[in-house]
Amino acid sequence: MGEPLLTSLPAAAGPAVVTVAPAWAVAVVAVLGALALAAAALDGVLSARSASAGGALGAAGRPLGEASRLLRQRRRTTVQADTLLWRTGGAGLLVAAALMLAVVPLGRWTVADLAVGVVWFNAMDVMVWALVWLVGWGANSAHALVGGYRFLAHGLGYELPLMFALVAPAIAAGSLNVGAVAAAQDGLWFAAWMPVAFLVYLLGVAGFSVWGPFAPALGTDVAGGVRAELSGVDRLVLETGRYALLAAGAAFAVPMFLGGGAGPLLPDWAWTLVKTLAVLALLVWARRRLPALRPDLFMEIGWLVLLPAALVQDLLVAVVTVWRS
Amino acid sequence: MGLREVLARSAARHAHVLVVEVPGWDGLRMATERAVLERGWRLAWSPADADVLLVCGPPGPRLAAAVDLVWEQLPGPRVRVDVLDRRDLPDALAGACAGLLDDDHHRRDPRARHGAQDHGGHDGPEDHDGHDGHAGSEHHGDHDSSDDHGGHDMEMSPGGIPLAEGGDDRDGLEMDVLAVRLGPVLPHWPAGLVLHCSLQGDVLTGARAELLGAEHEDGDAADPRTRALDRVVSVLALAGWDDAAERARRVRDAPATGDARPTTADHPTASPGLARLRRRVRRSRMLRWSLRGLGPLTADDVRRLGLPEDAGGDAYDRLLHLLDDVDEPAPPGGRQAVPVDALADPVVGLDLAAARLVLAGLDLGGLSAAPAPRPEATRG
Amino acid sequence: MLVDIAFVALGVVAVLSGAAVFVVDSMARATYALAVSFVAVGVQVLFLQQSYVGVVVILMMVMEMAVMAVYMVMFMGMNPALMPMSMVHSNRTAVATAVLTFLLLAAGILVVDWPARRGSPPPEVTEALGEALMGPQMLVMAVISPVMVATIVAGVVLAAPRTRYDRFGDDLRQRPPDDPQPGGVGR
Amino acid sequence: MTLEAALLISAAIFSVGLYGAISQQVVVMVMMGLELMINAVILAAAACWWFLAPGPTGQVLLMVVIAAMTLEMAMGFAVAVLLHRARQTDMTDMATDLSR
Repeated sequence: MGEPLLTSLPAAAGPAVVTVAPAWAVAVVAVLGALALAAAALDGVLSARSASAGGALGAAGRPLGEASRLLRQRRRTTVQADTLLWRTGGAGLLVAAALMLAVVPLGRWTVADLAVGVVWFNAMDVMVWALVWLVGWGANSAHALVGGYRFLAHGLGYELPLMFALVAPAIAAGSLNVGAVAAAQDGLWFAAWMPVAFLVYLLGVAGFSVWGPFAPALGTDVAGGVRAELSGVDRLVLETGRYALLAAGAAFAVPMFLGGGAGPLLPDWAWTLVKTLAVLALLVWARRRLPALRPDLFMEIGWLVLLPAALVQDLLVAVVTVWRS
Repeated sequence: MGLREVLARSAARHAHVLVVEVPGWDGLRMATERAVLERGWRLAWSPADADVLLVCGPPGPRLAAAVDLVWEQLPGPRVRVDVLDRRDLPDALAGACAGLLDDDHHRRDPRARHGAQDHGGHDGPEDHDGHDGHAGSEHHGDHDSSDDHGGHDMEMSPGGIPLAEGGDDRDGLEMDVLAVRLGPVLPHWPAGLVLHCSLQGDVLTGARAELLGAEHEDGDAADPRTRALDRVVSVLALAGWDDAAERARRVRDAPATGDARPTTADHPTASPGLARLRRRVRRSRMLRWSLRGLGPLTADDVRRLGLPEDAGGDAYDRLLHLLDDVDEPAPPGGRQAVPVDALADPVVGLDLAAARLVLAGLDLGGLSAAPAPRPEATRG
Repeated sequence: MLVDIAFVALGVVAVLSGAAVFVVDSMARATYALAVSFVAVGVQVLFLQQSYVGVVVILMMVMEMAVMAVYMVMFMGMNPALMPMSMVHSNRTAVATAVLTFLLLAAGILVVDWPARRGSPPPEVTEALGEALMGPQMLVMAVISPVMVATIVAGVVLAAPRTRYDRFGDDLRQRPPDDPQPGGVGR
Repeated sequence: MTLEAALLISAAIFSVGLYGAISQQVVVMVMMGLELMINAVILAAAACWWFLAPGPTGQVLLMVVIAAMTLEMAMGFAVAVLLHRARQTDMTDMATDLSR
């Protein structure tokens, strides 16, 4: 594990990560689906607890019940909807989530061992900007469009801090390769000595999943916002996409901040999954604790608090890294 | 066949219900919400999300027309239920559940829909094709030839939707003004209220409020305590804090559970649930940060607009005030009715989210259709 | 072979979606057609082994187009209702110029005897880029950075109508500032 | 995947962008034309680097091009807002002060 990192090339993957055949992409999608389902089930259980309705077991089955309901429901269109863009936006979220997860190594195996995996992840999360806005735009409805704009406003606030938060582990590892970053955390997780970056990263994940405090784009006050006009399969795809993004974001935190597959007893792929589920559970739980961050207020927080904090974190990490080498 | 049935049963167990409240029937609406949640169903936020449309009370003619428009937008399989009495609720919900499972009916439904709208040539495919195009969305600019925008040349209107007109926004930048009608069917929205707004982006640059009334007045009104807690639920839900809103709903519904009609005069002393809710709301810094300074009203404003006296301060003050005074017995004779015109003024100049929060925090229990219509309130 | 086909197919996508920008009626579609064009070129750059540059092109352009779409809607105010309208001038000249340019460039590309490849790609392309920027080519970034800062300042000055006197009052003492929309930090 | 193919694609994109930049009336659309032209430059530069001289420093040019594009966008938007504010217009035909 402690090999010189700068030489771990994507082509000659070395012992850090093994690239598996592209056909395993199916497995990526399966894992993503399972994680998304787990997140939805946990959210169902927590919701039922606060509403004190139904048993926990029934609540865990809630996402499946909702899915069956949406499968049975008819799709609808609105007057002069831009159907092409509308549907693209919804389906694209799932694709973006799968592409994010593709660069995350599961233990030793990865589907796509890109040399610039970290930047790749970032590019995919920027895709979400476009996709969510398109869902809001396509419906040709005022509420949905307001939701779309709210998401962009949030995006302007969280995206730059998120980018600089991702820079910190990359500096410390001296590589943009995800496997190399995971391998660089020998003994000490990055989350432990760059907590600000980790926190900002988690905020960013909630941001691009339109989750919890970043959900005004889907707010009650605009009748569901972006999804106000969605029904049936289209709504199912959008909701699945959100949970998938949340899951992909949680999975990416593991190699970046939580030591990848490192851990006692269990094999490394199992540790990766356990850590992913832990981060996912944290994100799902956090939704219950926090009210929404209104975009107009959050903008200043993003630029005047989070961004400088992330930059200072980067500087500290850079200094420590130079000093250690 | 088996799979279809399993799917249908599972779907009916998880139905989403859009509850429409007729002004003066909020007690029935809250009882309905409770019954819906107890069934394991959910409350829908928009027509697109709903399987069941449940109307609480007898809507007056204009409100009925608005509800019909909403009914057109339910994607289907859909069931509509009208309830007038709490005692009918269990039967009504059971009937709705059975209605959701009636496959034959739902297969015929879209055809009837298209026929009714003179949409010939549609064979009504079995599933997955609900072109409820005509009704469009009532959330969407009001393209029902209302008086909001006269003088549009219809040549410039693709699909019958007039193009937006320009107007200066609050930064002095000319931007398109969208005429949007908010309400009367929106979650956490005062019953029967319609706000004709001019929107620039999501900022309200002008508004005119009106009230769509009930068919007759002898409603099923909630007691003041429940009503106050209901407003807490609304404010918390609109602030995006679902969990706290859920708990507030539990507190709201607590005294009435198992009791068909709670008495108005006596209430139990502060329940542990209420105390916990108070603590939780007070402790949340994020909530304070989010609501502080929203829609500030001075004592003068309150008097000028005819709002209740305790409406001063900002949205956060009003929420705390509300929580603290839940157990204060209301003055006998009730409050003076709030003129509906007063509602436009505090929200003009705010963005949509803020406007909703401000409206939800005001005590609009006795909303009255104002006698003298005033010109549209506009603020840069 | 497969790589060749994919490369050319991406090129066709890039050109066609680029052309679509000026053909479609909806502002949102035009903007996102441009985004598709950029993504296609970005993937092509990935094929050409410059992975960092390729991914950054995708990242930046999608973000830029998401913002651009808002500007398009703001200034042109078109709903997705596909309203056919023509917003061109001197169309003939433009077409002629474009075709002529293409023919000229194509002729040049095909006629020129391109030299053979000099040198070989560095083993770590991204690292090489970083070292070039931090080493021999540092001047480039040193020049770009102040230009960027200047652009940010100039852009804000051009676009914003309100000065600090509007915000803080004539003696700059007014706290909190008078903003149409207060921010979240409470300055 | 040859240099000629890449350059031809790039030339086609450039021409389309040129058409847009000349023919469009709306400022933002003109910017889109310029963007397309820069897009073509990116592709051409990447292809030249790879097929002609894949030295370590060649990619810096690409970074400069991308930076130039962002500057163009930022100034373009600022000027568009200013024009809109000052003249209530977004048409290039109405902003011809420098053309006489």
